[in-house]
Amino acid sequence: MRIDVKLFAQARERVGSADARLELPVGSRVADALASLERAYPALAELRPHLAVAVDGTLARLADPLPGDCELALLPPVSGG
Amino acid sequence: MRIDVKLFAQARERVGSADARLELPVGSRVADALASLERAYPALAELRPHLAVAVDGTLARLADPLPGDCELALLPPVSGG
Amino acid sequence: MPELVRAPIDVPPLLEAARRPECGAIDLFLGTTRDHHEGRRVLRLEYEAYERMALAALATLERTACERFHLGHCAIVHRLGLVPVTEASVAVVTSAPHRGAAFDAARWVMDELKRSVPIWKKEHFDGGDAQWVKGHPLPT
Amino acid sequence: MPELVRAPIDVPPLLEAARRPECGAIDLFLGTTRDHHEGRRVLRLEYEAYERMALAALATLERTACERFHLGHCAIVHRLGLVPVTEASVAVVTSAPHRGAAFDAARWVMDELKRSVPIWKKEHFDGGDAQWVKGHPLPT
Repeated sequence: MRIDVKLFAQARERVGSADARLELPVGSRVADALASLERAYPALAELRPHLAVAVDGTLARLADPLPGDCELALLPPVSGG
Repeated sequence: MRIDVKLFAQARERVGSADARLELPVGSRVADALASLERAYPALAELRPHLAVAVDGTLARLADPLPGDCELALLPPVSGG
Repeated sequence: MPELVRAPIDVPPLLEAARRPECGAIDLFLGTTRDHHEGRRVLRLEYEAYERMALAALATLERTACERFHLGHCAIVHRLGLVPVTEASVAVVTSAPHRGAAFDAARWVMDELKRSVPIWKKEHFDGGDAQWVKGHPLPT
Repeated sequence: MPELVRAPIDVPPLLEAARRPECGAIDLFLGTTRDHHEGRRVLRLEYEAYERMALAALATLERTACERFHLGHCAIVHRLGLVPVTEASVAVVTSAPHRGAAFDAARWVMDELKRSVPIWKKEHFDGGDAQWVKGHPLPT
């Protein structure tokens, strides 16, 4: 399935792009997407403990299954206001 | 001495005017001015326990001597805002 | 410097005057005429002031708020005369390095203003009658 | 409805939209760019957002604030992109029957916004360097 990855703030800068694309086998979980991203972009590793993940606009956990083709966002600690 | 009286809110309405004038002997106190006003305008009596008094723009007590010609204001309980 | 005005309060210049490079928080409070009070329908409010004393008391409030809450700026405007429903009778603006102080100061100014400034409010009801709000006695 | 904008926040329409006959209190909070942070000179802030999720989170904040504080109105606008010193990055406006609720709600919205909305702030310093503000981790 096709994962459309959105990157923000420090995650965007470390990857050098606001978008990335992953192809993952059916049944993959959020953790698999993160591992795959980290292999492609090792600079994300340091940020990993601080990242939250949203799938199709909703916060998700590492163990959550991906619903098929979806949008997965990497969200560093927030600082609006 | 000449006392220029300023009346506000309920005090103004009971007297029927925003201004009044008193002539008092030298040495008169705030309490004398109030008593004199109450004789001239009996409708003020009911309000008297709720009134504060300012002399030349500063809050004064009943026992304070009047400083000579001055402005004396009758101030009902306040309700700005 | 505080102001007493007899027309609708002009808010944008108040916010403009509150801009401070060293501050990160501006709070603006507006007290507006509400259409009801204690179960009765209110058509408008009417305010009067002992102007010289009210201006002095408001200036003291601005200065004290600045010292007490370490504000960069504080300004108070009160409207006098008739104030229709939804229009503002009072505006308080505060500017502070952080938001806690801006909020605390605006609230404190409003509490003090209602207690200590010689301004009076009359409610005009839809029956055609009117009454002065009970209010807070000034210290004697 | 909340808004994300890329130009200076236009405040007067926000106040206009907050007018409610049944309300007597409007509070407007503006978070502005301050010229210093932790001892360093700040030239400007830069904001980015995960827009679809930020708009949903801000809409939830508006709705929750209205229910929790019995507001007549609540609106949030956040600016994105570069925000120079003294300009507002965020505006929160609340309208309530009484002032306590208007103040409490605006403060609550700001606290929650900083904790739970996917918006990020970068500080640009006068040395030419820049850094993302440490921030609050979202729940995982």
